[in-house]
Amino acid sequence: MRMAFRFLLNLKEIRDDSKYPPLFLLQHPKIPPIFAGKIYLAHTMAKEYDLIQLKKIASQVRRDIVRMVHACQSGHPGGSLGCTEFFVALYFTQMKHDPKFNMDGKGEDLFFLSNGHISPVWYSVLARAGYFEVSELATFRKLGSRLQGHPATHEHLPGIRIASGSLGQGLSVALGAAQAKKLDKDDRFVYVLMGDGEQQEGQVWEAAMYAAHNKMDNVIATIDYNGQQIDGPVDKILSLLDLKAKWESFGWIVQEFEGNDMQAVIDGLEKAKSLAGKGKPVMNLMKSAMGFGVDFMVGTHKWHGAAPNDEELAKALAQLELTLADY
Amino acid sequence: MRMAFRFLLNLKEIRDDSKYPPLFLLQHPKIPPIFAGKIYLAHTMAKEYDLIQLKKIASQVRRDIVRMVHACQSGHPGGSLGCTEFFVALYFTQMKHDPKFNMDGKGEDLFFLSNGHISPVWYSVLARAGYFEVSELATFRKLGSRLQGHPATHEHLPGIRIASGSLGQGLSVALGAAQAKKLDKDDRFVYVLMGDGEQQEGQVWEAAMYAAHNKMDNVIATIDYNGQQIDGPVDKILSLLDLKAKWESFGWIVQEFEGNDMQAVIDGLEKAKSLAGKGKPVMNLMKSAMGFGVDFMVGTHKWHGAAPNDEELAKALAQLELTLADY
Amino acid sequence: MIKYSFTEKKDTRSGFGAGLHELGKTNSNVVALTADLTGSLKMDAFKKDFPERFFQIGIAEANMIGIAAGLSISNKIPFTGTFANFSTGRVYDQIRQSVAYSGKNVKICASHAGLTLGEDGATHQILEDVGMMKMLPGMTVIVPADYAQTKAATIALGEHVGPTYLRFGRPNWPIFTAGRPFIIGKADKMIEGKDVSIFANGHMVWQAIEAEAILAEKGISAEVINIHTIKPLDVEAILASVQKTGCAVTCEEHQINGGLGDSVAQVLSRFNPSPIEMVAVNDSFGESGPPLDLLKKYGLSPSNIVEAAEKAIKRKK
Amino acid sequence: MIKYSFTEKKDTRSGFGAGLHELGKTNSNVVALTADLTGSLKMDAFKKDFPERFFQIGIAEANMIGIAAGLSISNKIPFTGTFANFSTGRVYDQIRQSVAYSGKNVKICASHAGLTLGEDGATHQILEDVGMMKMLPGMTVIVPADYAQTKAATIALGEHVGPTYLRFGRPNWPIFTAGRPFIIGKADKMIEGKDVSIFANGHMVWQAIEAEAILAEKGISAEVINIHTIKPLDVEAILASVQKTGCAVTCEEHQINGGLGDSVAQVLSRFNPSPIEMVAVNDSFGESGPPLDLLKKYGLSPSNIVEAAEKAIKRKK
Ligand SMILES: Cc1ncc(C[n+]2csc(CCOP(=O)(O)OP(=O)(O)O)c2C)c(N)n1
Ligand SMILES: Cc1ncc(C[n+]2csc(CCOP(=O)(O)OP(=O)(O)O)c2C)c(N)n1
Ligand SMILES: [Mg+2]
Ligand SMILES: [Mg+2]
Repeated sequence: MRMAFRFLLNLKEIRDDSKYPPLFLLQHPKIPPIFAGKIYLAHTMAKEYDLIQLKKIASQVRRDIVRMVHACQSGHPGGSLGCTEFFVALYFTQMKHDPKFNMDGKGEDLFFLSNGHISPVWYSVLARAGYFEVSELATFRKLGSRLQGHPATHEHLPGIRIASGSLGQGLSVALGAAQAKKLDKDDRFVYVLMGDGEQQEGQVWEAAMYAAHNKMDNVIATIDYNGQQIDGPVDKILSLLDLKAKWESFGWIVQEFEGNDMQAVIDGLEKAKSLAGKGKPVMNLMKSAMGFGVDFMVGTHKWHGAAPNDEELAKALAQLELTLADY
Repeated sequence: MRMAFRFLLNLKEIRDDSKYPPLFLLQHPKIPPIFAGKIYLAHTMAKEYDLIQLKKIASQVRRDIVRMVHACQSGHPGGSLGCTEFFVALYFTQMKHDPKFNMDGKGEDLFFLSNGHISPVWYSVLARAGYFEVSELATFRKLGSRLQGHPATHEHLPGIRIASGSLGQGLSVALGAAQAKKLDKDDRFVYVLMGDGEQQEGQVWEAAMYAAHNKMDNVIATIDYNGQQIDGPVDKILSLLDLKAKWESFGWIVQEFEGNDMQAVIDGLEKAKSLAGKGKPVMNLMKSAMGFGVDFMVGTHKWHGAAPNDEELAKALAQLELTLADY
Repeated sequence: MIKYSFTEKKDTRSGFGAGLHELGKTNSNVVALTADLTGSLKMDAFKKDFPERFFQIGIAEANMIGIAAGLSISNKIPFTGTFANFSTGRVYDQIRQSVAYSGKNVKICASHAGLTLGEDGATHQILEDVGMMKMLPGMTVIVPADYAQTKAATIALGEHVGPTYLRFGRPNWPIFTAGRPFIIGKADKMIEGKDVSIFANGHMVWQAIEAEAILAEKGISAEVINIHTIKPLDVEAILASVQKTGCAVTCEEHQINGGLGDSVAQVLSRFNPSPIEMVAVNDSFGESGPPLDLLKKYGLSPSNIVEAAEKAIKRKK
Repeated sequence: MIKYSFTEKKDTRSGFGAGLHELGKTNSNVVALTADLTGSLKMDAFKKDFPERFFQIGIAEANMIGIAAGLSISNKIPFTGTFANFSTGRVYDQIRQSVAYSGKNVKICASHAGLTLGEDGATHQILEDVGMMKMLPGMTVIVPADYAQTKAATIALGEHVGPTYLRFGRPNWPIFTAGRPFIIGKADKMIEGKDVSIFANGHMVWQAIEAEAILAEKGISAEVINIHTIKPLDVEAILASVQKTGCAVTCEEHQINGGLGDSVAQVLSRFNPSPIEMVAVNDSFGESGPPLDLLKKYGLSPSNIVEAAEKAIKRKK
């Protein structure tokens, strides 16, 4: 029971599971009312949040994202905002994972972020899920932080298993982790998220080919299909044409779902699990909108990697309900 | 007139076009009888060889290949033998090209070899087409030679425009050359050959995507679809699954033809030209047999990169008609 | 007193952008390529005015190098632009085979090199690019010091024939070389001195100039030489200076292994063994942070150069 | 008289194959990967006996590095095997981010390094790999001298934790280190001497041993030290030797820039400036030819080492 709380509260005092009785936790004044309902261990928490709760977490994560990027005046809000539902759904309804964090992730579902520039959403969700104090989000991209501009293991931030940022490498890493799970007869899943612009990197297709040939059916990959990359719309920069046909021709099972509709994401991820284990890797084409949730950021590559100024921050926060406490 | 002879004769004395009257050439005792018919300038020679003549050239090229590889006891006979019809057809019936060799190739069709390890077939055809003396084939892979193990410009061998050997790079280079032709309003074609194992390199798919998006319809690519790579059959090592579907999903026009039937290759290359210029790059999937023409080499990856010993050489040569003079 | 003053700071990458635009006007063979980083590389002006000579490759750096090599075959002069990390380590084999070994006239132009790209962190802060590129036979390697010199170097590349690596960066930086001649392969002596030779390049030239002022106050006469071209190295200038001063300090925004320091150490070891102190990143990855804070944390501040100079002088026999 | 004798020649890559097979038996976490070069890397025995721990990646080296990094997360110990060129330059960025910066326990094992791969020519003859790998923070870089040492090094990697680059080659070569202890990071003094220190690694150790015999005949006492580990460098051993001899010769099958020579030059410049002569490929690409002919043509023969030693000695003050 206690672990789930840790996800949401990040109280240093309750890091040690054995020290406090459940009662203390349930009565703790900082537990927000939306979590007064059922609370489950991380390992079994799938679907125990209702939609309203998940949306509230997502709103808070979006607040974290814009505040983090604003605070250091750098970073990538666009893709982060667009992938918020995905991260919240994955960590709060799908994955079996342990915020105490074991690097080897034995018996857990693993997640890899290939498009490492959207680190803000990952950091926020990791913190909100109990991997580290939410207060640490304030250090994002600052000197000496564990929250590097792009995810890194170098500073030992819990939740991160490999560095990313240089695009195109994450799917390969996920395949290696998935191979290890097969070797170890560990039947959990390996999740990986990539960008759509990132599909232009050849290494992605090397990995695609390998996964199909080697029947990596414990891999569930997702593409943030937001149609944007740094220099403009993907279709204008270097079109992916029929991306579904591409992945199918590379031997994957491909499904599409909406990425900024929490229920659609959950359903999509559930569906993905049911498609897995059938001898083929599974690809989710997740249609999202870059910058989703902040009206002046949505749908344009302009906010791929730009930080809001004070005024823009205020405008953004005004659109994002405060649901848990800001860090 | 004289250039065409140079292709076949490689007489140092006739390097300088102006020095000798056509009569001298036509009466020269070394002109083999099979070329006593029509002889045309390189630039206009397309289809002026009849099938029998082309097959005879191919037989001689195959002799060159096994002799070259035998002489230095290294090199790649398998892919070379399998691509002999392709090279002969390309250089003797398709390309507008000048054996005097201008690096920039303005106004000429260009050819790039991405799977550089099959250099023997290219060197033989270049020599037989007049780019350099056939006697120089004897230096293949020997110290100080211009005929490096893998094609190189470093030693200034005529006919070569870029080094290859490290797989996966040739299509990209061809695209650059094709872009230059478009810039220069030069409407000739850029040809490129790749291996099927080579399709596993991600860079190939980067180039594939670029070519379609940028409507590189002056590019005619061919894959030596021989089903073999170093460690075994491609299907066992890392299957390409439906390769046609892959290239189509990447936006290319794809056709297939038999690679060891001279007429089929010529027809296929003619067809490719007719498919070009329509806003899409053209891909030929050329089904060939590794080691074709030598019974004990055919169809196995064992001869991808192995040299015949003396006895094997004799056995091979016994199967390959001597048509032009051996170098 | 700092011997050079500046009235403006600008990013070196903007010098590249301005030089490229200039070249676009004067040389119709110049073409430019980018891998989804037009704005970061300041290639917008070139793109706007010469759209038919601008190639957007998408996020596919390997393909970009190959396309550039192909373009060069027909006498185009391709300038590729992406971050330094993706300009070198990502595509080393492609550069090696299709550009360097093939002797192609491709200009590999690389921004966001070194620690000073700042907040993006270590994945992007390449500190090994110079070391990689200088190992390639026939490759010219240039690390200009400021906006003006980056612009001059870019323009110089229009005439220079052969594969080249041009390295520049992201932060605003003092402009202090304006009006000075820039000659590829010719070291630029910024300050005469007699006690110690300070060899620097890139952003570190300014750091060295600041350090010289501090040393001068301490009564130490330092010679500051801008080794903007790492390859071909101006061996004569290095030997002549150390002949006079008897010791050297090298300063670079690069790993201590493989860069300017090692180039100088090789030259001196082979021709005139002398004490060298190296100001460089000491075999570690960088991290996220503001550029100047990073330079400080990783030992690349003027005070580190001062310390190194004092140490080098002490080590003279 | 040559101080070491040998009864057998074997290729160093076979030492890797034998060591890997050994490890397969003793350590069930050891896994092996190849990119369509099982036979060339001599991984057949491992593949045959431990098929479920052998991963055929196909011709996709970047993917191989990523997969290896992923495997290491669950405490597998991946050994990747392909040619040295495709083990380094082809995948530098992948190694940098997914292995070195991420601190993954991946063993990058590279065959056909250097000129001595012979007939395949310059596209394959990487002479910059050591320079690249030694720039990566946290990377261990090993260049063993013969079959026996390559086998020992491979086995040692089973216990060693952290990213490693192991470089070996193609030709048959004298086996002369059998029975000698191999310790990562610890230089191996092969021959004591007092006039000049010869530091060598890889195939060049044997060349140095041959050179020493010639020097001895000329009355010159050369110390021969096998620097099989380029990183971490055995700085103490280098300094101690040069302290005694007063000058050094470095010998490597590598570009003169970036390799062992530069490592030694850096150490001496920083701690004990001394004359160094470098026997290495002098900033040029290789070419096709028989291994020994190539070593001769490119100045890597025992006679070149002899000359270099004599020159270094003359340069002592
Ligand atoms: C190998 C590599 N090349 C270039 C970059 C620079 N870069 C960072 S994000 C990005 C665009 C990525 O597009 P996409 O994957 O669609 O992500 P989104 O912009 O949608 O977040 C680029 C080019 C990089 N990080 N890595
Ligand atoms: C980047 C790279 N990786 C590996 C190799 C080694 N290699 C040379 S040929 C070859 C197999 C190529 O297969 P394919 O393209 O089908 O050519 P084929 O064997 O049919 O001639 C390999 C792996 C290489 N030359 N380049
Ligand atoms: Mg996108
Ligand atoms: Mg094949």
